[in-house]
Amino acid sequence: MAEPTIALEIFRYHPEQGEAPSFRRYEIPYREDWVVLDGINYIKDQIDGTLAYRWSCRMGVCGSCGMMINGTPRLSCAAFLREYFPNPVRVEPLAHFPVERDLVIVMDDFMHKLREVKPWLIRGQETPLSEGEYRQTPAEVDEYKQYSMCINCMLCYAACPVYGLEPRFLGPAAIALAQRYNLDSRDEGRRERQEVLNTEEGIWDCTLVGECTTACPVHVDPAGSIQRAKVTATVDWYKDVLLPWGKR
Amino acid sequence: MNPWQNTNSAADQMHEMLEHDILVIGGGAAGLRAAIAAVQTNPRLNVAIVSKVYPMRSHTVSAEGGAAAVIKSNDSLEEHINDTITGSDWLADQDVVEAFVREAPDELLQLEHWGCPWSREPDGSIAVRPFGGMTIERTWFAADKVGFHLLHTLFQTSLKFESLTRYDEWFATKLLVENGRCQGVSAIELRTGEVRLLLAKAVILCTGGAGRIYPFTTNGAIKTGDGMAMAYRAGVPLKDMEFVQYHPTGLPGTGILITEAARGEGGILVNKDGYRYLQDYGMGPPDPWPRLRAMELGPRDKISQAFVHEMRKGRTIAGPYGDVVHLDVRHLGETKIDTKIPFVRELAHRYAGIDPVHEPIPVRPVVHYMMGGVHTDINGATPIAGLYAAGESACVSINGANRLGSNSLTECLVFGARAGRHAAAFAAHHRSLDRAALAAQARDEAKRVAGLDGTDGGTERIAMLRTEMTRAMEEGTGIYRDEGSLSKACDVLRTLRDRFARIRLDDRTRSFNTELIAALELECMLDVAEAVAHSALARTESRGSHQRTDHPKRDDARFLKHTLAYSTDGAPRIDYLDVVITRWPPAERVYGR
Amino acid sequence: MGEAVSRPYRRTMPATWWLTNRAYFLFMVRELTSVFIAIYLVLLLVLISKVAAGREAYEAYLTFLGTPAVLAFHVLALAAALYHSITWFNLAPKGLVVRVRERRVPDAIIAGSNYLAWIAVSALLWWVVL
Amino acid sequence: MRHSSEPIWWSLFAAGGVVAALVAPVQIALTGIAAALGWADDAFTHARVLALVSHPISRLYLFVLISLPLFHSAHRFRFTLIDLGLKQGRGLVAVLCYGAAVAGTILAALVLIRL
Ligand SMILES: Cc1cc2nc3c(=O)[nH]c(=O)nc-3n(C[C@H](O)[C@H](O)[C@H](O)COP(=O)(O)OP(=O)(O)OC[C@H]3O[C@@H](n4cnc5c(N)ncnc54)[C@H](O)[C@@H]3O)c2cc1C
Ligand code: SF4
Ligand code: F3S
Ligand code: FES
Repeated sequence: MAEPTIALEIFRYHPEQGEAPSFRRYEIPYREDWVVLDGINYIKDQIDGTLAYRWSCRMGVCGSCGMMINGTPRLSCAAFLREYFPNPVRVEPLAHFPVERDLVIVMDDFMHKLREVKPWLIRGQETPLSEGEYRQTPAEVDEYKQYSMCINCMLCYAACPVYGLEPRFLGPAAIALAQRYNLDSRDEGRRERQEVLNTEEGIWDCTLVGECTTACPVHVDPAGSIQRAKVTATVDWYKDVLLPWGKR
Repeated sequence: MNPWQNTNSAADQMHEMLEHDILVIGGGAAGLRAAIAAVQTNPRLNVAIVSKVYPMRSHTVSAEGGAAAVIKSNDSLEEHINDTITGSDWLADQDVVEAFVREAPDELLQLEHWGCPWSREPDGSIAVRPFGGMTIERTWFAADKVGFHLLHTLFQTSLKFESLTRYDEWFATKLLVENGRCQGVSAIELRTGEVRLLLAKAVILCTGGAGRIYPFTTNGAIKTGDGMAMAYRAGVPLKDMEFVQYHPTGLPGTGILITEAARGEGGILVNKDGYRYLQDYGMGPPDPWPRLRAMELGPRDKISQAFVHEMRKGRTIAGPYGDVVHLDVRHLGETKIDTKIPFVRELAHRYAGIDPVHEPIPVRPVVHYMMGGVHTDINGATPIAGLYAAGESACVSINGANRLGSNSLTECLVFGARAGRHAAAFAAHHRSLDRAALAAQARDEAKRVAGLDGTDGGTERIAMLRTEMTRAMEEGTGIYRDEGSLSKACDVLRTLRDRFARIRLDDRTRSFNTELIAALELECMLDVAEAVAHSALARTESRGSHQRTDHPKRDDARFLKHTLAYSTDGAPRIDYLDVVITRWPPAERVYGR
Repeated sequence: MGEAVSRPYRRTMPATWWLTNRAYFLFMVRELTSVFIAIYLVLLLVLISKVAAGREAYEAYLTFLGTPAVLAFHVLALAAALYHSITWFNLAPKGLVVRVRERRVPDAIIAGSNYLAWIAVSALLWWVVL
Repeated sequence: MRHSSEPIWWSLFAAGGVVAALVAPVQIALTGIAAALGWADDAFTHARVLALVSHPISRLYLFVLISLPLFHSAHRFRFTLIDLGLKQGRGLVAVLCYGAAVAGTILAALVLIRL
């Protein structure tokens, strides 16, 4: 009896039941070493099989388990119950995205934007494999490495009010990924990506709220990537205007 | 009200058939590589990837340590072949291993050309690290998030091919075989809950492993052996299923993996007395520096087995989640830890509450990888025409009785690409489809799925069955097994199968019904688990990861053979197939010299 | 029944979103410092024009600046300007990557040098004017 | 290449932000507080201030001090309005905000030249 418990208040929405969303409260056992996701799995297995959510790796790398936990976007497999105990924990789907059901959001928009920024290596000339690897020094790897760490968890989108207000905004992760390739010494596609970045809904909608960087579980620093993209776009612009005939 | 009951509407949905030239089931490393190979082989082919999760969520993402291929001048193909065959305890097909080792460097270079951020030497060339069971450093790495970088590089590269379609969050439930040819699958579109028919001239299964049949595993929730089960039900044998790899260093409780790279970089394993116990199991000498193919850099089967012996001797450390030993990396120093294995530090800190820079990491063996899988030939072709398999779900036979760390990511690439190319050729020459018959099959499948929810008086809760299954597997088919434990596991699995027929779901709706998906996954796992237990029961010898206490010796006379498990109405039928031996006759497996 | 359903639920942001959490609120404060700075600049421009207009106009304007309301505004504006400076310097490293011998200069050093410059410039101006 | 006009406005914003961050506090303290309260009376006599301000370097400095931060403010204010939900009149908001900054810049130039 003395076993401690903790309450999870979970956002429920079901399209077929057509009702407005509501919160349901579940009392679950409290364990020191449980993450919020463990609690949710407990509910699914023992109490209510109808709860829908995404998860897989439960080690913070697949990026599928993002949720709003007490109003903050977190990976539910990296948020420990002990951070909240003994208070109840409120769990909602990631902010700013449409909700498919319960904690499952619709991520079409992000998938579309990801593709928009051409996140692949663009080369004028493909070198045959027989010539070996493209050389890249550790310092050159460092140049883009941080931006290559994005797990597409979209916590940054849920943290960014600008995205909440303007869904057309390209958003932090997509821009960070564009920068990841722009800054890769093997890549030659910066000008191509600039067509997408250097637009109002691209980098210019960002007002440097900076919450994307705070939310990012793997320290990508999307805010920084956007700032750098703005600087580059500006330098490009002045070059284009001032040296319209010159080498760009 | 039960939306599934209305079979007419299920039939109506079938009017819309989605048709492609090639369907790849699975968006992990193998699936993406296969899909890209297929479109590159023939850009006119219309290729689609069906995946139950968005591709970048595939479990390839969690691979940490690296991918093996010969690139350095001090290395040779011969050595890599030799290591792989020795590691496999001579159960790998040697022609396949040769092809694998030969094609591996180009596959990893191709990844490099697609942008993979491989770690580098100061001169800008690819850096390699040592790995267990390998004579020479040949494991390419991108710090310790190799699977993550590999998967995202492949996924992002796949976005540039216009002719690639994706069905993300579609759960394949059945292979549709007609006229002896696999011509498509039926799949549930999670968002709407519709059962849809997807037609194709060739299908490539890349659905990954099945570690979730065990309670304590490094595998993510999605690794439930679906593709293995689908192929098995369609009549394809599952090969070498008794060989289940335990990774020696998982975090207790969660089973989160501490990569072998931690040992590759110089980490040591010690028991409760701080003693490097591996030297007692024929793996010494305990040099203070990492010695290749010895001690902590021995193969995973041997190291995991040594743990069990230490535990029996009472020399392990008791912990809240069972006994552990210590993986000590403190002597590497903070700088090396942060540049070479930063993720290890992060995981240990987050999930074990310790900082490896200052404290040793508690670890214990954990189920990690299925050596077995869907039986294929060297090109990924299964015995059913038009059906291919690659990656962890397949068994092309490079891993035999024990896989060497860092061979499997490379395997996904090499054989993913091979399967993709061969499926493309097949699809170009077999254009006809038996549409009406396939539609009828898919209708039946929709009905079957609809009947699963237990509205007709089911009582069994799937979480309960799942727990009992994993317990049976752990108790009966663990690191050490014997006839008694295995027969018991077989019996329990049989009763679980009967009980599965009486499950009851809380969720009777359609949109994103994850409980229904969990039930289908459980059904797949039960099939796979049975294949594992029965194959293990029949193999009365010890080899690699399959250790029978009642038959402790390797028996080449009777068992230099692959096990083939065929699905029947009752227990699986077990058959055997000779191992292909070319230039490397079976010998004793020697490590530590 | 039986028809497939996908009817996503859309949430909207209330106009008061920036009051819903501390970080958003501080962001809004940061953005609004610009209003104080703009008003100050206008007052400064008037001051200069009064200097041009002659001693009397100038002195009358100084008296105006000394009224409590205007003084209060300037105190607030000073606080706003300080907040702007601090947030600006802290964020400055974001857009700027400086490398010395292949190694990226840590953000703290970039921000730190900004602060030093700030102190130097302020001291210089103070000394010139007073 | 398609040109967005944002780089101009953003570069003015950024430059203005730097200027404001570096000198706005001390400027406000000097003219809004020290001068207004009559600290150091001899420093703020008309003659001295006129002399100080008329120096070409001072004029240039003042021009930069007023103009660039005005663009900074205009840019931030524009986006604050959008953030507060004024999405419809985006174009008009931009014209008004930057228009004000341009007007302020011209005025400042006139005042400083005529000094
Ligand atoms: C923690 C960990 C670390 C590892 N580290 C290494 C390492 O360092 N080096 C190494 O070589 N190997 C490593 N491995 C092994 C290696 O990562 C895997 O064997 C490999 O990634 C498997 O890739 P795959 O493409 O076959 O399957 P997965 O990546 O598992 O992909 C399976 C795909 O199939 C899809 N799928 C499954 N079922 C269905 C269905 N019913 N319908 C539709 N789609 C379905 C899934 O959505 C997914 O996209 C590691 C494994 C783990 C678990
Ligand atoms: S940038 Fe960070 S928060 Fe955003 S999607 Fe990537 S990993 Fe997640
Ligand atoms: S939170 Fe949003 S406004 Fe910019 S800095 Fe990050 S994208
Ligand atoms: S479950 Fe994979 S990131 Fe949380």
